[in-house]
Amino acid sequence: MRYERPTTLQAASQLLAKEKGSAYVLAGGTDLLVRLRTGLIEPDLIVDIKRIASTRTVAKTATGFKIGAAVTGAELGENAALKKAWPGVVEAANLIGSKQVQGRATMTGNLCNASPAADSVPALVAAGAKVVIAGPKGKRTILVEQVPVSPGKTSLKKGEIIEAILLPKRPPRSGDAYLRFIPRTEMDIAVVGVGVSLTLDAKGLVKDARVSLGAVAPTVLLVPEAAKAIIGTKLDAKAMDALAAAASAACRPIDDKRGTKDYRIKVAGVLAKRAAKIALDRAGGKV
Amino acid sequence: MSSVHVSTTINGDPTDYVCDADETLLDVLRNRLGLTGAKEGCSTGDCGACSVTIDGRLTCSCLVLGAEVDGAKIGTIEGMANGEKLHPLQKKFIEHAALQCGICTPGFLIAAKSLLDHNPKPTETEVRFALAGNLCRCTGYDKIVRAVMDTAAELRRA
Amino acid sequence: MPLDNAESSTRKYKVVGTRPNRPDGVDKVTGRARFGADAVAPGQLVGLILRSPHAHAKIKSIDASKALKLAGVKAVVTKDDLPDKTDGDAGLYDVLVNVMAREKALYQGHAVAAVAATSAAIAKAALKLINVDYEILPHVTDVDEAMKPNAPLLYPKMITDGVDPKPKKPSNIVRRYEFGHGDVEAGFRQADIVIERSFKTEATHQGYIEPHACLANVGPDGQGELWVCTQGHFMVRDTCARLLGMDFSKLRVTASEIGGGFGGKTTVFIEPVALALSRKANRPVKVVMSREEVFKATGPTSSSSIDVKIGATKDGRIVAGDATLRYQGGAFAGSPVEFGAMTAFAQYDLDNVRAIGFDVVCNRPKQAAYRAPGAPMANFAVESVIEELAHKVGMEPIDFRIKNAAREGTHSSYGPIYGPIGLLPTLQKAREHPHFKAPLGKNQGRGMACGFWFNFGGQSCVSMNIGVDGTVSVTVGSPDIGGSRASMGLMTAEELGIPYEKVRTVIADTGTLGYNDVTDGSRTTFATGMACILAARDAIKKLCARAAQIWGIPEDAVTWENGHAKPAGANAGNHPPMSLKEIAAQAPSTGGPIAGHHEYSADGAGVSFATHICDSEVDPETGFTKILRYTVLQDAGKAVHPSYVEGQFQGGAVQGIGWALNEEYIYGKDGRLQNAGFLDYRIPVCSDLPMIDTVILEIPNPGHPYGVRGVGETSIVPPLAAVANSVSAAVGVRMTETPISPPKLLAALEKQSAMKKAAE
Amino acid sequence: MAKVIIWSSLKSHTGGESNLEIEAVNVKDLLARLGETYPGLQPQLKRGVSVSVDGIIFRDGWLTPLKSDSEVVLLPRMQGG
Repeated sequence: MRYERPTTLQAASQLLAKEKGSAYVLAGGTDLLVRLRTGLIEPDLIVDIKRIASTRTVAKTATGFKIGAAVTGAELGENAALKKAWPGVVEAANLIGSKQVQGRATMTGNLCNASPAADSVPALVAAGAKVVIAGPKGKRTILVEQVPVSPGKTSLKKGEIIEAILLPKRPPRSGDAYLRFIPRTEMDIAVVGVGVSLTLDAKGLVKDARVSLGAVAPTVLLVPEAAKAIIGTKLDAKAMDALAAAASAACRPIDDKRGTKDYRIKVAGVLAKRAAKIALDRAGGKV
Repeated sequence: MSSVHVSTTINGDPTDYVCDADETLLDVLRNRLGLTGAKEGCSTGDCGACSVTIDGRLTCSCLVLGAEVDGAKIGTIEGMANGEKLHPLQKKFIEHAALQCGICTPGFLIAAKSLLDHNPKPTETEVRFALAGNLCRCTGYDKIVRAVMDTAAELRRA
Repeated sequence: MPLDNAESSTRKYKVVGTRPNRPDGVDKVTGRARFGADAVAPGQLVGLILRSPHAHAKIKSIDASKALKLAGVKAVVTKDDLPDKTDGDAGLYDVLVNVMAREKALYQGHAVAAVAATSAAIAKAALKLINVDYEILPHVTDVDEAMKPNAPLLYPKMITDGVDPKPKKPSNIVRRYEFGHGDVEAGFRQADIVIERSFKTEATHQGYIEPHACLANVGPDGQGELWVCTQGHFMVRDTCARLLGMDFSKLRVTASEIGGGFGGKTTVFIEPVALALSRKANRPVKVVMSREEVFKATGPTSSSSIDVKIGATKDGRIVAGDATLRYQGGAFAGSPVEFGAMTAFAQYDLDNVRAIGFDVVCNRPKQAAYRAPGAPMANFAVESVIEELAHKVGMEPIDFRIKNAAREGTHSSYGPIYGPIGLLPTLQKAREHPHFKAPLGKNQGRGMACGFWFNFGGQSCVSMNIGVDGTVSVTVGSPDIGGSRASMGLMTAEELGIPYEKVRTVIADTGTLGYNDVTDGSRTTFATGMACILAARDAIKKLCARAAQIWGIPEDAVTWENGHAKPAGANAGNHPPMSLKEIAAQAPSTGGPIAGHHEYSADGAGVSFATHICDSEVDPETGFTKILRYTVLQDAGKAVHPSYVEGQFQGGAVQGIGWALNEEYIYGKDGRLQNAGFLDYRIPVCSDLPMIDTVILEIPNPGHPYGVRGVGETSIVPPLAAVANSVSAAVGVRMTETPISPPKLLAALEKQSAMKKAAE
Repeated sequence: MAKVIIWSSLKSHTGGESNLEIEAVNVKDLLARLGETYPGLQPQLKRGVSVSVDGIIFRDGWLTPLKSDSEVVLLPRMQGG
């Protein structure tokens, strides 16, 4: 196995493109090293992107935020502006693993690991986040939900690297939230995760909403029916029940060591309500 | 297996080593540098026994490649005491009987110090969540939390 | 013979009962302490073990030729390198088969071969080159399934023992146990209320944070050294020497600092293999288990299936208790079901009681002892029914327990008559405790349970050397797993009448001290501690003799008081008392070094009872249970170092809470363990828990000079039921399976509300 | 004659009797005589037992003397964690 530490995206992309064997990108490494250690993967090349300047910064841009691929959860948690604009996204990122893991883990890594239970992904999908991909043929930008295609698989082509995650600018009266269920209070993988992002109109009615679900299908789901259930409402009890029903209806979960189908379906609805309530409060709305 | 030359600073001391590309920082510390204070309890980042700091950030050394830390500043348990003077956390852990077998203790101390460096006045809940990445099977955590709270109080008085 | 220790209840202590710093404290907080994986030997090799991927398979052949050709590989061992030298000892033969599979792989993770190589990378590559030809056999991992007549058999010739008449058909049931007295059927006829329930508990692992590790070094001269993390290095020496055909005295075993054991390090797994590799390679070999290996191939505890039936009269007197317990102990005989059956009703004073136990094998790793082995599952079942029965009778559960509690003179459910025991005091203290009266909110409930463990003594050997500067070094052979060096120092200082700071306790290797039993059964503070006291008394005799010489008076005219030799009376002459230090200073000129020694087999350990109170809150929408408050009240006999007694109470309680809520072995249909890591084997983390309050009661054990009882194990017995009872009090459902994981609890809550709706 | 109480599932080896009378000077002697009188008990005795003499548990103290009216309870060999 070779370890490379390029300083430009082009160089990184070339290394990955040229490698005949199996090549992996290393950012935080909190998933990659576990797979390496447990023999799940035997890479021929590991490309560490942390020396590429543009992957290490969070920039406030005209269109919102640009979060470098190697920015750690701990760094996100220390970015006041980002926390103010996208508290749900930052909370989701900060839920990944322990304080130790937070010191290394990145949202981009969480996304590229392509686990349906990744905590930051539902929050990013609800936020309508995009990713900037650098590759041999230059750069392209796609929606976050277009990155994972199945457990462990992404739509990235050989030689492509995610440079950064783009979060849109926040309209006034907006709020987001992410909630997950785990059997303990820390250190677990989500059994169910729900992201909600919404914007209210002047009258306090939900004008815009995106609802996403994690760990209930092969990939993270965006659930338009759940959004429809609350758009145009004040999130009264009826709307909340409709939201829960739509969220539960969208689940296509499996029974596994972390939870049962029935459990995931039921709890998806419960968490959708709770997340929506937090998002509403953050948007300045009242139930 | 290609090997990598690394120049780093460990507990303030300039340190060079050569390691395999796929070798973890934990293996380098324990097997190449003889710093066995960091322990391997799981090798998956779930137990915190291998906790160290890299450029001031708390992390599991089992989740870091030895090759990654070139130019970085590493902090391990071996560097926690100042000469013959124990760090207040080390003293309080002994006084409060916050250890039984002691295998998790170095990791807890590194994590607790990192907490107090960032938050000198943590609540019990903050302490418990800050230490959630460190597993202890002997104590039920009670005396560990008390030792950390007591140290924080003492450091504030000082 | 146990001593007569009438003094223990009245004695005033100087250092025993204080809370000094432990002698190994600095080493442990500076990272200097050397644990199993921290040792290095010149030219050491890395040993790795190849393990069966199958739950049950015939091993048709093993071909290691390719591995042996790989540069850097120095040795490969299989069963052929560990021939059967067990000479009809069935228990030892099971150990042999468990450390290296023979005809069959009996569980996923069963060792089939091992390599020693110059690097971990080469050893890993070598494992891949070993070709094992398996014939996969049908498997069974559930205890009830394993008992069915058509179940796949692990041992096609095994006929259940203890059943009359002897069964004709073989089965996976090793043995049947029955304990009890009186006439259970007659008892139930007197009952006004009878409750009968069935329970299941999943296997849990001790979960020590330090994986098994050892460094073996055997030469062609048949002499060997072994550095190992274990609860008993003398046991390791004897077991390994017998399996490898070595002389006991030629194998010197040193106990490293041990990173937790809880019973899981009371046997051998990798040690004989490491020695065999070292002998074959003629190089030191270090073997360190991965966490995955620890879960798959070391001893978890048994999973169980239990039926309990208890009857009481209207006025709250229990008239009969009956239980049937089925424990699977993995692929070998020896689940702790007999202890489950013996302890199930041990906390009650019953005229009619019966407990039947079945020891069952299935395709899981060989169970190892885990803190009060066998007791927590039985206690979960019985204490759950007791709580329910109390409510049916219309009594407060605590009053119901007090009314029926075992006391001095009670004919225990496992046979003996109890001497002075501390159950009632823990119950009375519990009732007075502020926790018991604290208000509860919505979806919150309070539960309690009482628990019991026997404790025992066993063999200990202690040497005590007094330096000419008056300081004392105590040499013990019991690995210190939770601060026992401090307790040994305290008891030695107390007996000699010198300050704790003047005593240092060290743990000897097997070459420098007589045999010591494993640190288990809560025996060390009791048995090795008593050996320290008796060694000190031996040293005192010699100190007095030296003083007598110096004074020129007969030895029997000298007594020992507060660390000083004194003339026994006026007619012994008028000599100023001489301190230990003064006598020690003159040792070289009065006959040489002064030492105390004691070796014995300690008996008369006192049983220990506890009462636990648990408050929990349940989220009725997710089934999540949060422990709000927890209090442990336990009889310690005498707390030598109260901080470490509290630590034992707290640690055991939290292991029990984990068992109750989230810890479990999860097997797939393929018989493979699905959660062999700390991510999905969920032991409690710091943020899951409140502080664990403790109340130490001291009802002296007549079998110990200071009244000490073992305290290490009882604390894990009551939590399963205490938590389940609190959940039931919070949301009204009775959970009869552990773990009470959120999906299980939510399903039970939905069933309950559906039944309510149906009723309306 | 010491009174010996065995656990119920051993009764099949003692003609259904769980309370036995054995003449013995100490525990070692008692276990030997138990084995001679009831050969069916041998396997369990070989596997290992503990005994309780007048309420005190002995795992290894085989030379413990017995009084003529001692009550000895046979128990499986104690283990612990």
